[in-house]
Amino acid sequence: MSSWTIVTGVIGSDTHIVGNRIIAIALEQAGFRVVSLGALTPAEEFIKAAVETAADAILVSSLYGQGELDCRGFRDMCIEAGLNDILLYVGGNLVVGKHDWSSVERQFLEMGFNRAYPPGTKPSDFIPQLVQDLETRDKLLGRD
Amino acid sequence: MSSWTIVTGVIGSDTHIVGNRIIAIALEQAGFRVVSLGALTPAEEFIKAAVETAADAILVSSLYGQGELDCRGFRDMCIEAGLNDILLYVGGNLVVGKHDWSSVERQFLEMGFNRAYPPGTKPSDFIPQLVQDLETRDKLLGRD
Amino acid sequence: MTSSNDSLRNEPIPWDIFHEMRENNLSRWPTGAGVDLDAAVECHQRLPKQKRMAQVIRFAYEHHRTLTQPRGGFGTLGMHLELLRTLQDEGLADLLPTTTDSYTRNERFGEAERGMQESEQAGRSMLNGLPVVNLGVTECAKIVDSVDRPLIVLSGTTMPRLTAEITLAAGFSGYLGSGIAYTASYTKDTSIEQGIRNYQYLDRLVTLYGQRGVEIHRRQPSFLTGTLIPPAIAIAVAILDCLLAVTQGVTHYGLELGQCLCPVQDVAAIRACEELCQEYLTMFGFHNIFTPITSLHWMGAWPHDEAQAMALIVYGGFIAAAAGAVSVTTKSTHEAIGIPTKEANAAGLRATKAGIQLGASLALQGLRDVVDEIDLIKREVRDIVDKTLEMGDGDVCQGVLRACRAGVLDVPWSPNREIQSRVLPARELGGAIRMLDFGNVPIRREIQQFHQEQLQKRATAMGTPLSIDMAIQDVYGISEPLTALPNTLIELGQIG
Amino acid sequence: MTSSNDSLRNEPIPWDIFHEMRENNLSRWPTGAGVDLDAAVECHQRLPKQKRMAQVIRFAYEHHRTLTQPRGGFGTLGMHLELLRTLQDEGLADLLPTTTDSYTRNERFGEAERGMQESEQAGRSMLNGLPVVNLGVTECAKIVDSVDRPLIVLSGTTMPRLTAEITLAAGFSGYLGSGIAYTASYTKDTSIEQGIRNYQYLDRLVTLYGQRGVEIHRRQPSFLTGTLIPPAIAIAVAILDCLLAVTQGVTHYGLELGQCLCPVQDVAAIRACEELCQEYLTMFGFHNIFTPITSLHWMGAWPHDEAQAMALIVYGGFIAAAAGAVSVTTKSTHEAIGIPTKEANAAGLRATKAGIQLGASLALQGLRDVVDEIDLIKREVRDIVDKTLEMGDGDVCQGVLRACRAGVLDVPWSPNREIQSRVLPARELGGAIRMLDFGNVPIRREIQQFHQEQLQKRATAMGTPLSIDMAIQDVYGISEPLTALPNTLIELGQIG
Ligand code: B12
Ligand code: B12
Repeated sequence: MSSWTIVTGVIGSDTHIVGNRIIAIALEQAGFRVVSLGALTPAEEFIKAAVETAADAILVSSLYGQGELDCRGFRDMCIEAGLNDILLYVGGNLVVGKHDWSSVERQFLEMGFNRAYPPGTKPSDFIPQLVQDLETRDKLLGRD
Repeated sequence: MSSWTIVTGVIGSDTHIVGNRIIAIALEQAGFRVVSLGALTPAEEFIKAAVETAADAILVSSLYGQGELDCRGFRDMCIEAGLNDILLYVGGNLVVGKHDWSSVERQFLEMGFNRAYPPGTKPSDFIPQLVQDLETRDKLLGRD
Repeated sequence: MTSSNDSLRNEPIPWDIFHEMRENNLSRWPTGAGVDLDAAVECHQRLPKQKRMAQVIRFAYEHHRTLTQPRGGFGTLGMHLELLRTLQDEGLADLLPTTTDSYTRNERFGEAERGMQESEQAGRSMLNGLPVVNLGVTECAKIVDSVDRPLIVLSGTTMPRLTAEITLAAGFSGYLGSGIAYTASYTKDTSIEQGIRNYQYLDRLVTLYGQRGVEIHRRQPSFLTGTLIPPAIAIAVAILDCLLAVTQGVTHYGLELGQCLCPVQDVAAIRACEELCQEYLTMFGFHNIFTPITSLHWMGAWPHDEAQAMALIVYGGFIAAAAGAVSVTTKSTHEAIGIPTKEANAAGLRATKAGIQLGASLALQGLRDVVDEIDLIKREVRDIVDKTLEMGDGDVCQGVLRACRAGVLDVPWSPNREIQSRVLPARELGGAIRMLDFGNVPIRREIQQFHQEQLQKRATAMGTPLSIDMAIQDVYGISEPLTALPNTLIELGQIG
Repeated sequence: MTSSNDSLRNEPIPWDIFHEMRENNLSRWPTGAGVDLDAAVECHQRLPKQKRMAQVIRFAYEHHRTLTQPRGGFGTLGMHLELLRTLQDEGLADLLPTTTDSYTRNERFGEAERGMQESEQAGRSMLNGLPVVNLGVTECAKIVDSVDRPLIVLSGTTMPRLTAEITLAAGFSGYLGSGIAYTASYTKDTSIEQGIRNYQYLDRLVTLYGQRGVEIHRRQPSFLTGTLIPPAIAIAVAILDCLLAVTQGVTHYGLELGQCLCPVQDVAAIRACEELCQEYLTMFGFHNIFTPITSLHWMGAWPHDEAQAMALIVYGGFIAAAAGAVSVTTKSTHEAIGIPTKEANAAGLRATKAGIQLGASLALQGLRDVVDEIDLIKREVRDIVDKTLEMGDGDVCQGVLRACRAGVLDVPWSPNREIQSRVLPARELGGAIRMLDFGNVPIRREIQQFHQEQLQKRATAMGTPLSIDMAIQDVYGISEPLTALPNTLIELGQIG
């Protein structure tokens, strides 16, 4: 596996660090280079870190329910910062309350995330997909 | 209160005696004459007892779910036996499973019962109604 | 059948007579002809281990596991199979049931037939269980084939003879029921004598299977009428039923106990039951009889509020595990209303399993209160059982019959005419079930006084007299909505 | 505000400085102007007894009751009032909450304002709580007026100063939060020092109310990150936070403890916490400080299966009552997914209440296993607290700061940079939480060895090495579906 760089963190005023830290551990064990921003990370910091480390993907965690407010415009901010081809994943308890997952997913895909993951996702549930998406992207960009 | 005679029992192959016995105790405490047939009482026995004691009302209990089979034709059998003005009440867990009460009630009223009572009914929930129904009936029959 | 003129004795039915009885029995309904013992034995021997209830229960017992088992039966084979698959796959049940309908229980096979047909037509179950006799051996065997769990017959009746022949031949490996308990709780006119005779048949049949190498999990239902049964009464009946069964040759005999919903008493009852049963078996010279305990979710009236009902369900798993019961028989949040949907039934199973997981590490036997309660229950049970045996003049059956007649063996709220039902239970403040009226139950005076004192404390606290009203109130107690509980804030508001 | 150059000390804030601090604080957002202490005191004095949390808790404590309290807050006043009425009327909650939203918790009042407006427009809550500061005193007072229960503010934050001013002035009579616990679990960059300063303010404010005759129920949240917190760590932090609060003059200080879901450990933790806290208070010369314990439903990851979740809920009520906690803070079957609907929240409350009713008669303190665990926890806590105090050289605050820096005071899975988070918990076979890695936590060697041995037993039983993987697995443990449990039947099937 080529050594991709992944930025992780929990967005907004959200302090739920446990799942995010487990993701970071799992990504490292899987051979990624991980830039772990931790809890309570403003959107801007994700983008700054991605630019500085030439990251391949940003994994945004949001657990506390206010993710739909915090994640607005995230893709636009990436583009503004020149991150044109960056892969954006989001996961956690993305909205307030219990909602039909497919509508929540649609909402975040429309916001520009490449993939969104529901509560209860484990690293092993998404890392294979991440690898595949990165490989596809690298091929498209002629980077393999 | 005039001393009305009430026949009580649990119909069919039904052994749930507890509620029925509590009803009998409560009716006695309320001044009724009670003919208590106990559990596992065939429809015919209710009617025989009502004829023999010139009962004013029959209170049929059915808990075990097969009441809709056991109670079929109960009113017709009363009429056949010459019990034209007898008041018929039924109560308990009348059908198999959890159903909308209003449809169960309708079903038993259509079968000829004057009143039907849902699970969870206590003596104090229906005795006042019984007294009122008996008084009304007595008035109609010019018996007061 | 032995003519009912012969006086009933606690002796094994001689095999020659038994074979005659079987022939008679099997000819009572056309499907009886489908029973073939050789084929039946082969069928059991083909079952994989995890589908043999006796083995599964022994394994669980040795490994200190608490298994889950629901109740359930629908009026047609199709509906029933769908139910069992849900209970297995969604409910994760360890043991699977087949509850028979009440017509079958009363051997009114004609009515059962009609009920089955009407259920078929209506597309919903009009029967409260599956009419297994009408179905016959081949159809019932489809049930065993369709699931990957051992199956137990749940048929609350004094007339198990044909039902047992059909279901055991079809590969069912567990059978619940007993002569004293079921007669006292399920019938009005059946004599205890007749009830015991019918179960002597069943237990002899199970012994016949045993001699052919097929161990069946027999089980006694000491929950009785389920209505505030004091542990001592449940256990006394369980022990007596057990002595009758082992006399017929049964070696694997589970004992059920309904939960009282008082943790100390529930744990104590389970421990006391197992210990006492072995004690009496030894006294009668029976060794190596396996008597594991099954704990039952609350058998009295349930609350309508489903959240509140869930508490009884979870508690049931938790306390069964903490007390070391080998299995727990579950109910659902629909209990107060009607036979549960398969989904509600499965949810009850899962909540119970989660409760078991939480209770499994808690060993409550050592708790002082539990030790005291075990001791109390044991003394009470011995008073009842010893007096009953004494009345039998050397014969357990005669002892039981005389004890029932005398009210020495008494069951609260029983529908049966031969049971006095003078004993009247009520709860003390801590929730333990005590006796408000002992009737003729021969429990020693100082214990009677203790019960009275405990109940008096409650009456005093509530400002009511000790009376039947309190006992009736307790029949409803657990089913009352939570709004009926004393409310701390209102109390505070009312003070000064 | 005291400039952060002054080194932090555990001393009461002088009143003159405090008044200056208050002025500053209240001017940070327009609604601050609405706070008037005289009016606030009057408002509290007009409250009926059953709406004063301090009194209600004292009453429950004296009468050995376990009260229920949900969590809950929605983004607009209207939604929030509807929620509280449901929790009171359908949930029968004894105490009512107002959870603030995360913007408010981080004093991002501009964003909170926008969230509230968007919630109003969308007709659903876009905030995870109620923005009480934006609402101000008069609007918040409507909450107190609209219900018949005492209200507690739930605001997991290190920045409680304005939120407290507004809500206390509005008649809220309970306030949750503390300097060490919340800083360690809710923030990344905030220093422990700053967190403590902010709560010194809150506790001084509560003392100000106290001096005017208004007793507020202050409460410490030792659940920390809620993620497998070993009781010793929770209790050590609780005691240290308590010492800081009483130094500011607080006399009524509840302590929360998250449940471990191991019955023995849960009961032991509750008993040990209350006893140890009083022990240290006495050592520091504080008498007559009221420190009742609140038990919390499992604070880690929940299962998605609602039946399984119900087991945790019922257990929570049962064990809180059995351990003698004064109240239990509830969750719902929606916990794994999102903030619960008001109906689910109410159902969680009712199931808890029913669980309390079942557990109330069970006094588990005397159980041998519990006695041993209490003893173990006490020795662990003393090792941590005594070392911390020693490091303070006479000042608790300095001790805490140094202990955090040194990893002596450590919290598993903390997001805060000043917390080492080296301690790594895992479960032993029976479910008790032990430490796989002690980091620098100064617990005596023989106890460390005991933990290792217990965990090694589990690793051996599972055939896996002792490693961080086991600890991570345990983070998910309770949330795993029941299908992930060992299956007795499958095991049996595999044998032989
Ligand atoms: C532990 C916990 C806390 C702890 C957090 C400690 C800490 N610092 O981490 C404490 C007690 C402090 C806390 C506080 C709060 N919490 Co909280 N908390 C939880 C809880 C119980 C478990 C979370 C957890 O650790 N799970 C275990 C880890 C391993 O799983 P995870 O976090 O879900 O992460 C996994 C997946 O989601 C996924 N994933 C996560 N991120 C990403 C990103 C990508 C790209 C991908 C692919 C996957 C992915 O992979 C992770 C690893 O498997 C959950 C409910 C639950 N799940 O049971 C509520 C929950 C998340 N909390 C909630 C709330 C509301 C709060 C509070 C606002 C308080 C409140 N109102 O009760 C505060 C918020 C504080 C703040 N400012 O953020 C809500 C969120 C509601 C919603 N979305 O509708 C939840 C769902 C509870 C509920 N039902 O109300 N909480
Ligand atoms: C105790 C009990 C038993 C005991 C009965 C002991 C006895 N001999 O009395 C035992 C364990 C033996 C038993 C057996 C069975 N039971 Co049962 N049993 C119950 C249980 C738990 C409580 C009943 C009770 O005593 N309630 C307390 C008394 C005071 O209330 P009550 O009986 O409802 O009576 C009151 C009211 O209904 C009303 N009322 C009653 N009759 C009448 C009549 C009139 C005219 C009026 C106005 C009012 C009225 O007033 C009464 C006093 O307040 C109920 C479920 C529940 N309610 O929680 C199931 C229940 C009644 N049983 C049920 C079933 C199916 C059975 C069995 C078939 C076994 C099985 N499949 O599990 C057998 C049937 C045996 C038979 N042949 O009848 C089902 C019925 C299902 C349905 N209708 O859909 C129930 C609802 C459980 C369930 N949800 O599955 N049972």
